[in-house]
Amino acid sequence: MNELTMIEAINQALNNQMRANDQLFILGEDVGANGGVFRATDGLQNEFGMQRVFDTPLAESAIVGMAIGMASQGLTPVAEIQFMGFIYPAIDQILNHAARLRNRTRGRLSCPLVIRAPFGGGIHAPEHHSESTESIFAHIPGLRVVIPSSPARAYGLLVAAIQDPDPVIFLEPKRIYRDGKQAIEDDGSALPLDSCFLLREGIDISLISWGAMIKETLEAATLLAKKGIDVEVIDVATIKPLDINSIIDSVKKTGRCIIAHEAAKTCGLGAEISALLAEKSITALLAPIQRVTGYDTVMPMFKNEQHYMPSSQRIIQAAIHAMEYR
Amino acid sequence: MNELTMIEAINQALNNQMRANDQLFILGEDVGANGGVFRATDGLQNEFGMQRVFDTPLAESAIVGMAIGMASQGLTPVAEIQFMGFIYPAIDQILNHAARLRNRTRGRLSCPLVIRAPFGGGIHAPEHHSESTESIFAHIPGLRVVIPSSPARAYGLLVAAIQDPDPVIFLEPKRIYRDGKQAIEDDGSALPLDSCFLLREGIDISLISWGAMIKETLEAATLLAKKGIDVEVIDVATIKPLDINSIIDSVKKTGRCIIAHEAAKTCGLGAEISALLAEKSITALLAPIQRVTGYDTVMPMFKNEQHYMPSSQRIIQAAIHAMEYR
Amino acid sequence: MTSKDSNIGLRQYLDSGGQLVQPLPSHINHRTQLIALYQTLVITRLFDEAAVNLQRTGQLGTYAQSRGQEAIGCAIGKAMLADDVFIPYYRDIATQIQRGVLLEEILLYWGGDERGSCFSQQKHDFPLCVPIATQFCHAIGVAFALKQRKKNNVAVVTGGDGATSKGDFYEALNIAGAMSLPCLFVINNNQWAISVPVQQQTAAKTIAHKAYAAGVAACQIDGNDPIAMLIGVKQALKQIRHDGKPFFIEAVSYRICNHTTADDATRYMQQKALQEAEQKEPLIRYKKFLRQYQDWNDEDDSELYQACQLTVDQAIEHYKNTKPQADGDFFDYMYQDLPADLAQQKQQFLDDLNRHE
Amino acid sequence: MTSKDSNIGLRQYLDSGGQLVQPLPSHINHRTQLIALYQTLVITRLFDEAAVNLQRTGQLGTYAQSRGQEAIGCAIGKAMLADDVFIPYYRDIATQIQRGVLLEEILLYWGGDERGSCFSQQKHDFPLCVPIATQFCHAIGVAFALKQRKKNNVAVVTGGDGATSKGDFYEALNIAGAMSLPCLFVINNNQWAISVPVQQQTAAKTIAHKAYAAGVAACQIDGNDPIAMLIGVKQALKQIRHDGKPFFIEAVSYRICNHTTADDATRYMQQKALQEAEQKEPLIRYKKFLRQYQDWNDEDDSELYQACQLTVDQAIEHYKNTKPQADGDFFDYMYQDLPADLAQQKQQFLDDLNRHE
Ligand SMILES: Cc1ncc(C[n+]2csc(CCOP(=O)(O)OP(=O)(O)O)c2C)c(N)n1
Ligand SMILES: Cc1ncc(C[n+]2csc(CCOP(=O)(O)OP(=O)(O)O)c2C)c(N)n1
Ligand SMILES: [Mg+2]
Ligand SMILES: [Mg+2]
Repeated sequence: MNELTMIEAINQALNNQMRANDQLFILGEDVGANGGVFRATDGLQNEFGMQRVFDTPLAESAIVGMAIGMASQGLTPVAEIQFMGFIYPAIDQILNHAARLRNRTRGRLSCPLVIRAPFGGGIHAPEHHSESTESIFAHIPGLRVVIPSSPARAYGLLVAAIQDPDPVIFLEPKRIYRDGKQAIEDDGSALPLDSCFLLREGIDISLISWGAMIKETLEAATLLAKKGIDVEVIDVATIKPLDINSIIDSVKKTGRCIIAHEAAKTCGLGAEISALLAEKSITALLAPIQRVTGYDTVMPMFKNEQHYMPSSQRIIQAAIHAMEYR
Repeated sequence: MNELTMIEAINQALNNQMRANDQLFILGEDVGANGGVFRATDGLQNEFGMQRVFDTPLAESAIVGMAIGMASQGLTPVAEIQFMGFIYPAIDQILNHAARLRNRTRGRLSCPLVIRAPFGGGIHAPEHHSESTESIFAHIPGLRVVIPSSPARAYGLLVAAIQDPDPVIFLEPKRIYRDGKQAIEDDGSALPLDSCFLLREGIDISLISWGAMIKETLEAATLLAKKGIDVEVIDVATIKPLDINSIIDSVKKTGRCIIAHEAAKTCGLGAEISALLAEKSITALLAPIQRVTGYDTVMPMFKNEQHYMPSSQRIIQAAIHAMEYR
Repeated sequence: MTSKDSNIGLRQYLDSGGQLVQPLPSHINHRTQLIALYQTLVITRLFDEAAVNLQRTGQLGTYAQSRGQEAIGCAIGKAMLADDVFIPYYRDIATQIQRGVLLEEILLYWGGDERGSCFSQQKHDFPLCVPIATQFCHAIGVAFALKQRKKNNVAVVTGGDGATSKGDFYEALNIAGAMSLPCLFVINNNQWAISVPVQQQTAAKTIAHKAYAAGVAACQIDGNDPIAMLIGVKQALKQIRHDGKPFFIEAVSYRICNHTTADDATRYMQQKALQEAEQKEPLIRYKKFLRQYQDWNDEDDSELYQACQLTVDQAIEHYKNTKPQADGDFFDYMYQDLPADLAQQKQQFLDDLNRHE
Repeated sequence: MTSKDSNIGLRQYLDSGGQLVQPLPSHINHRTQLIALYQTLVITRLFDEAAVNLQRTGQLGTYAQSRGQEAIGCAIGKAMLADDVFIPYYRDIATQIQRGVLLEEILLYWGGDERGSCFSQQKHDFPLCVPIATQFCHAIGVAFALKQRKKNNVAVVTGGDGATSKGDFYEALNIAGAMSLPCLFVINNNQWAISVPVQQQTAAKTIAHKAYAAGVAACQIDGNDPIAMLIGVKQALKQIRHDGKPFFIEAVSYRICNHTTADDATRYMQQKALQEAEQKEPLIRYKKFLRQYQDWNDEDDSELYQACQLTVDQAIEHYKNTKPQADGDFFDYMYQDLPADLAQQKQQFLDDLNRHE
């Protein structure tokens, strides 16, 4: 058992799966000698060689397209997109091919690949390095979208993503890459890809979030507890397909729900969760669902990024609002 | 006043605006001699010359990127993407640049362009020719997304889109391109880009839809009327920014709401509308909001596309369910 | 650029009158072999015509003809090994037929049925690709996998002249060169991308010149010359198996048909250019060649045509008798295992279907 | 390919010791002009060093240095006309300075403030572009607009060697060729894309060879030779103004610094290669040239450095004294007019801000 940060846990999971599966290949920009700009692949090229861990030319569409070709012939490619802001040239390959190859060929070919990308704000990075557009991928039928929120979940979910027989978009909240350590057993055990994680039990209100925002959500829960409000916190983690049942169960218990995410509000994943709750458990609701999200603006450059990103204060305020609702 | 189909109305609007604005340029694949694969640009190259209406090489990212460059220097480009299924290579240019140029330069440069694309299913087309992914664009801050549902609205909204100072994604429901005619005054008058259209007034239930689905929605309304259910029908039309207030007003009146769209359910625009209603008018709801949508599958190839696309039957059933809800 | 790069010039064995312009190499001068090549052309042509008829009578969806361009795909199909992998674009039914995709499967595909891409006889090839140029990226991934397998197989990928304007084409070609991947790129330069002539697509001297941007060896072949095509593809594959590097072929042809059955080429194609092109099409040319050099006579010819027609007709029967997919099948292949939310949607779909039927 | 294509070879006036390898053309041999060119190099270098220091002391965000590559941008900036349009990538502050972007604006940009791209003196140029190669597409659109304007202006776009692997680069270059657009492409081949050496990016013989794929004329210039760069860019612009066709320059340089302040090049760059490259960098070379051919002495040199340092220091003062943006400004430039839903979000934002402060 080692104490690892999230980025170290990701590295560990990759290493573990490289050892377990000699058909696993890592490709992307700067994943080789440089070990990735965040060091997710640090040491892997050294250990597994230039054939299995290789730097590609700078071409995101081809990185994903190539991974599709590899996957179709039985390899297990894990592609890194350096930042989520640079994944868009590859959306065509993701949406029109990776997500469809199994269905298009009625199962004759399939596409077991993982696309890893750091995402989200809060590290004072340049433009395009801070956005969260997970809901675009959640809208695409045929994908899995997974977002870890702790080192242990990063390890277990990445192992699961690699072992999954279908394409997985694995989004890594870079703001918490180095935000504290957790003891991790490097035993290659996978976490389920179809269940939310219940991080804190409570009976008054459900706070739903994922990724780096789990930090503010748990902070809010602690502070609300001091005010006598007993908060339940759910980490959605497996964004798509979505485990709505766990969320419904929670809301049926608490009757109140706040969804927090960094992404822009309109058509964010919060909308889907809220809509499903409104459809399936409207009678359980004691107060309107509220979404605490990024605004429908471009993520500001870093001087103002803290103004954009939802704070624990905003979550607390929404929760109090819900508690006071009559 | 001419009686025009939707595709003719689009052609008319383009023609009108080409005459009104000599800085307007039309670019895309096969928009010249061929007049577009659906004939949206028929005759325009003949009338306005090869400089102003030109075929580009086959490169969607460059088509949009080029339009951005043109727009930044004061031209008004109207780019055609042949089918929405081929817009994805250009998402990078749309999301990372078109939607951001004004904000990035604090208004020094701007991006007054229109991207037209036929979309949606129902014409027995090959794979990739039938999808509806408007919510991906609705999620992107800085865009306008507009979808007409009749010849007259196509004319007026396209004129508005061309005159708008910001980037507009103009999605054309090809299933109804030739589905009936309307008398249209070719006077270049624009419809507002910030209001839903109330297509039918009623007091029992609000049916919310847009694009080709307006057809099934109106059909459903007629049939429901026969059962004594008085239906209100709203055509959202300006998908982003969204005029939620008109929808809320309607739902406050009726207390019941069905949202119908062809796009896949998860993170579709229906989710956003439903979430906003749940947030802002939950007390007005006499029954849960229901979404009647495409499934979270790939749009099947055409043998089964009718199984995928929401029918008026499904809308009626949802409406009856809502009426019977206690 | 050194002169070594500059060997681009149209390779030909048969002129448009079917005359040999250079002697046949010994490995390709057996009568049975030469007639077998003819058979591939004929069956493709007859299938193509049948498909257009089916479309016209509402029994098939939009269909992309390969009329006049059959020699390219037939040569590819003949030259490849079974364990090579083919990554086609939508106009590649000629090759598909040679690769063992059943004619009825091809019809199913164009008839709007996914099962047409679930090739029963052909397990590794890609299905037809619709989004232009995306297939080139898959091909380099396949080539990478084949390289790992160390069996000297090649990924063969095709595309149109229009496709060579698109980012994915260049990205893939560049990576193939940079990573030395066993990948053969064949471009069907049929002079048109729907209504846009190739002169408007690019100022490159030839499409083959584009390969130099990626440091990939290239040549230009008369794509309407079945023999030059077959020899050219065979040579390219041999070279790739030998040196492990990619190769690029521009096959120069002409689209003497509509882009698809949904297109009307009279809107943009000059009648004269079309008529000229018709003179150079591969079937007439090849028949003249067989007649002159292999004693091929009209009787032989009509026998061959009849046999091929029979095959096509049988496939059409098969196609027409194929049972529809089970209701809701389209849910079942989204993931290996149906996730809970989709299972629920499927159930709902089936319930609705029952209720409304 | 004809021999006319094959004129690619490194163009040089100054060798790395600052010796002229060919006589200067008459339009570029005036002392003031030659010193003015030096000044552009020096101010860029001093600004660059200051920016790195600001970053190290937490007063600036991640910053992309141009150390050792200043000659490319300075030459571009000097050669362009005011009404030409510059479409830069993130490593182009040398050109920006010459284009009239204020030093404090450049600092604002790298300090995470959008106002740094609202150039007060420069109305048409694009802001720095971060998503690799996307800028090439903007450039052809700008070039199209300039062509419409009929004033013989040119769109000048830059990018790195890594950028030439990306689809947008090829698509734009191909269209520039096909449509004859007045666009100058300049590639800073600094041999690295972060940690990936150019040899791994492509098997093309040179980056300049890529232009042939698009039928665009190209040349390769020693990017660390300020004079060759200035003459090369001037010639290219003149030719474009004359024939209206695009042109392509590969400027060969070396990144003798980290990729950005967030990078650690020691992880992947050999010390030896770096040291060799340091020998060829433009400022030392150009100073030697001035000393030998223009009587430039240490006193002249330190005077120039002092003057430039003063300018930089003043800009830093300005930068530090810039008032923050008004709260919620980031809502106001999403659309020309704030839509109702955003207005509501802005109000909510301001209310929350008040409540929590
Ligand atoms: C990315 C993309 N854009 C547009 C289309 C629509 N489209 C289908 S075929 C075609 C022309 C292709 O021409 P070419 O590559 O020369 O192939 P050909 O059809 O001539 O064989 C176009 C524009 C598409 N399928 N994919
Ligand atoms: C589309 C995209 N992918 C990845 C990145 C991350 N990234 C920033 S700079 C860079 C390397 C660029 O190298 P090159 O084009 O040679 O320019 P240089 O930085 O060397 O001047 C990468 C991969 C990006 N900005 N955009
Ligand atoms: Mg073609
Ligand atoms: Mg570089």
